[in-house]
Amino acid sequence: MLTTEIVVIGGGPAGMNSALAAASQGAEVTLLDRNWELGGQLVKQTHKFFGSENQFAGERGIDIAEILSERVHDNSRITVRKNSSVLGIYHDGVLTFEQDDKYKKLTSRQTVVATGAAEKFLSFTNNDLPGVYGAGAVQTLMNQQGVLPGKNVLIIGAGNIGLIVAYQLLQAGVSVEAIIEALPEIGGYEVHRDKIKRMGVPILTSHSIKKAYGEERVEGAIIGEIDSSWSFIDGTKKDFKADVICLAVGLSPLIDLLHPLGLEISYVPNLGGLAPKRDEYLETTISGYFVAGDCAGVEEASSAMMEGNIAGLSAANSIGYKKSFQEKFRNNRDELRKLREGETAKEVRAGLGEVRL
Amino acid sequence: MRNSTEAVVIGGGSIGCSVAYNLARMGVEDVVLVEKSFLASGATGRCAAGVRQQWGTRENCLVAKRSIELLEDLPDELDAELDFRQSGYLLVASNEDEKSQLEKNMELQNKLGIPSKELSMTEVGGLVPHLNVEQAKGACFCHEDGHLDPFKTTFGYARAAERLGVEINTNTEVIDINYENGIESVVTDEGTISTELVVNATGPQAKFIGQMLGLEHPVEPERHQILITEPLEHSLDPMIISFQHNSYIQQVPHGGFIMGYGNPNEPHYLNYKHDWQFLESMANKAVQQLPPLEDVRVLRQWAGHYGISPDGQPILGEVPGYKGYYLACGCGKGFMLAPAIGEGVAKLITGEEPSIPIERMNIERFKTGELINEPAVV
Amino acid sequence: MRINNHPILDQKKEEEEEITFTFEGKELKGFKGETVAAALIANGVRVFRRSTKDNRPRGLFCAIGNCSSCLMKVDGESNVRTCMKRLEEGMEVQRQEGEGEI
Amino acid sequence: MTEEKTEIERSLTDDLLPSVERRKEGPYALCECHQRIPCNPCLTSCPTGAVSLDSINDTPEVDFDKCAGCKQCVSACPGLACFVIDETYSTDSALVTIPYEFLPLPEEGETVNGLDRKGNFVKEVTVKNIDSFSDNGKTKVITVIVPQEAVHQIRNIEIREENHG
Repeated sequence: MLTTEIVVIGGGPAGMNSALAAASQGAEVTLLDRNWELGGQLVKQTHKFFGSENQFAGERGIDIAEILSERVHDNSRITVRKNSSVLGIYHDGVLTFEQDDKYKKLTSRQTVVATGAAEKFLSFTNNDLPGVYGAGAVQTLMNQQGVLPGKNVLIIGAGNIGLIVAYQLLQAGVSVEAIIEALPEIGGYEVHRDKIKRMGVPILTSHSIKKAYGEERVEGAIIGEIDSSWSFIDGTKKDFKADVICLAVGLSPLIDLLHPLGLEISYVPNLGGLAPKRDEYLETTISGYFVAGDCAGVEEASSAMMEGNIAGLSAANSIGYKKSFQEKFRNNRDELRKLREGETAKEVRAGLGEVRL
Repeated sequence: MRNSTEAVVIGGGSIGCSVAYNLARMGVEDVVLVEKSFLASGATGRCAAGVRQQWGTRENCLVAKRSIELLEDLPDELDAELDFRQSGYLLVASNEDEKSQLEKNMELQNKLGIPSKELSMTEVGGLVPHLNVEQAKGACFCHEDGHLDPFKTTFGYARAAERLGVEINTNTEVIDINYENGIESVVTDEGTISTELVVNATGPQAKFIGQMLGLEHPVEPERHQILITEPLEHSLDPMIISFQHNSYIQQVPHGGFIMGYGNPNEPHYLNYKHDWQFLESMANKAVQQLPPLEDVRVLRQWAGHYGISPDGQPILGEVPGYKGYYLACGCGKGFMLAPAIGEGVAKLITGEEPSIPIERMNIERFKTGELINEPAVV
Repeated sequence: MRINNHPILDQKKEEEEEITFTFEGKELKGFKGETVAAALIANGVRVFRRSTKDNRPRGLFCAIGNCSSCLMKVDGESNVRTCMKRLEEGMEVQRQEGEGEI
Repeated sequence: MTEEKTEIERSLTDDLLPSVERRKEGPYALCECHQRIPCNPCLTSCPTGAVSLDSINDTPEVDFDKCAGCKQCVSACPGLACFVIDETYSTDSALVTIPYEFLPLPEEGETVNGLDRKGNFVKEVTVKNIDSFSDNGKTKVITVIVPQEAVHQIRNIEIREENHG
């Protein structure tokens, strides 16, 4: 049985910051990630990030991943275990995981869950055809693996992810036929939208996909305009030829690992789905289990980093690493509060009200 | 929610829904079912989904046999797909004692019309090529036993009951029962229902309802843990019961291997926690029995409960001295017995002749000491 | 189809080792260490398996090991998540028909 | 389409532009960023302190007396929403500086298509120079010579295929 003081599950922006924050207080940390490189979703984000200097504003996601990952690897208090999928978290504080196909067990005094989010799916005819991808898959293929997902793409969803993926596809030389959005307004940031518009990509609001078609793979899609009750309007059918349909219809927190512990969760659409209840230190209703980042409620990477700091500091604090804890906690909390003050974070603010203990 | 009704069934598991459906089918038009969580949220939804007749007592055998008979037509009757698959149960003995017990049970089963038979190791090899028979001393097989989907069955009963006018209230918890020379009403967190008849179908939680009437029902929750693997192409027909390993393993229609066991010696309380020790020991048990499972991935694990009685038999019928208060507890195998228990208890209530020896399974037996010990529980 | 020129990403492929693997017995080229799924997509393969129920074609969907759309048979082992499995020289990759075999 | 109208209004309100006098004095930055999002590299990258944000969620305000038109913000803005305009280039042409993150790159002196905010072709324009500042030079900062009348229209360029095979 392996032991550690604090285990952090997930090596994305929230998890890496958690590990760094806890280690900076003096705690001994083990960071587990199922991928072969740290960074989570950062490793496929070629665009520059928003926020302030504390969240590496202006740096590209891929570069932030590298900076944080280097800091984590250089920190002698952090043991990094990559290729490590956590199998289960148990009531007696034991965590089981599989590293390089080997079953292992680890006990810890505190646990930070930073497992991120899963992409939502969408119901339409033939949505299982090869060529229907989640937006994350398109990013992974292009930006991590250097492989093109196809030649021409139809994107479903004009939130930030849909807009960003459109831009990334254009950068890789792929044609983006259109972005369609079921809501009457674009959900993503205006600056992301403007980048796409300048490239001449049509964004069709109040539109949805009816069906994909193709023999053994996507060859195109039928889309149409929808009314306020989400029904297709007669005579608005359009046929787009495309070999990729990219779904960017939102994310939901990944808290499957925490479920069996019996923590309190709420269904909060503004945070993406089922979100764990937690106090201001990001501790859930099960003592010793903290959450940070998208698994605590879907937001931006910048707030994930701040939450990571808070969870890491708090976890360390609760086992006696108290070095200027209150001050550091307040700084991070205030910074996080500022990030959430804008009009684009209105829904997140409302959602957080429903899960705060 | 209705505030007055002919009968209240407490518990939305397979037995509760079967009782409610059968009552309505037999003419009790006004039935209300209350379930504190969602349908099949307790023992039913957590069970290993097997149905078998190979028991060691006359009563268990007959109730199980009646269930299998009813299951033949049940999908049509309920107008629901139940995934009932008669792919058999294979009971494996690893020593002479177990073997002679199996033979004794088989004799009884055959006498009662259950077509179980002893298999040679060659026959076992033909039936389950993956099975490691090194340790096996004997095996018993009944082709009529098999698999039944707990969720589909419970929902099938529930929907059919609703079509007959039964009112089903989920997320409704019973907090008290008023009794004065007979049942008067059931108090729930959603309101009070006047009624003269209550059926306690709460399985491992039956004693908590009993306590509301000042009764001590001898039903204790025994935790079982179960895991399911990733789905694979069909390669295992029967449910494998091993007395040596105290475990059950079957491949469900979806393709996953479901397996589990309980530890009868651990303290009896409602404990929904599952542990890694189970994961490891079940994996060992499984690979010892079916070596090719070694490379198969586990998807999930969970815990549920048998509502265990001192003799391992169901407790059915009216509680003597408590007019209108009925028990319908399967006691450790409730899901597989639900069709016959539902029918039997409903017949008892409506004055029809039950198709199972229900009077033998009354709670009174624990007072008189006429226990009917079941030797074949795993 | 591989990206050879990208305004932001460094071109790593040149330093990487090109290797041979087989898909349905046919020899294909890929790069050591990339995912099996990426190598297949780069070679124009879209159908990774066929569904159990209606024998429908299935391909890559999530690419991060969350879903089970890309399960294939790799070196004889069924149900391998090809989006997480890294390519090695001589690997034998096959389409999976239905659920994997034991 | 109300959405399009808002967009144009938001991008070209008079109070966004410097005074007529200032426009005649030399290059100035335009931050076409009209939504309150948490972001501040325009402020942190500005060497003259011309950009102000009261809080991180404010939209940037440029003090044109301080702005030197140095193009740092064009390179730094994560939203690619900062541009530099120089209406003093000549009587009939002006300079528009845009961020550019695509390949192939045009060459200096090359003729490219000038596009508006919706990607529509406006006029042929000439690439004057290609700079890069932060970010290992990955975001190129391209200055094009545009007709004076199109200075508030052109915000993107498109390589002409005949120039790049």
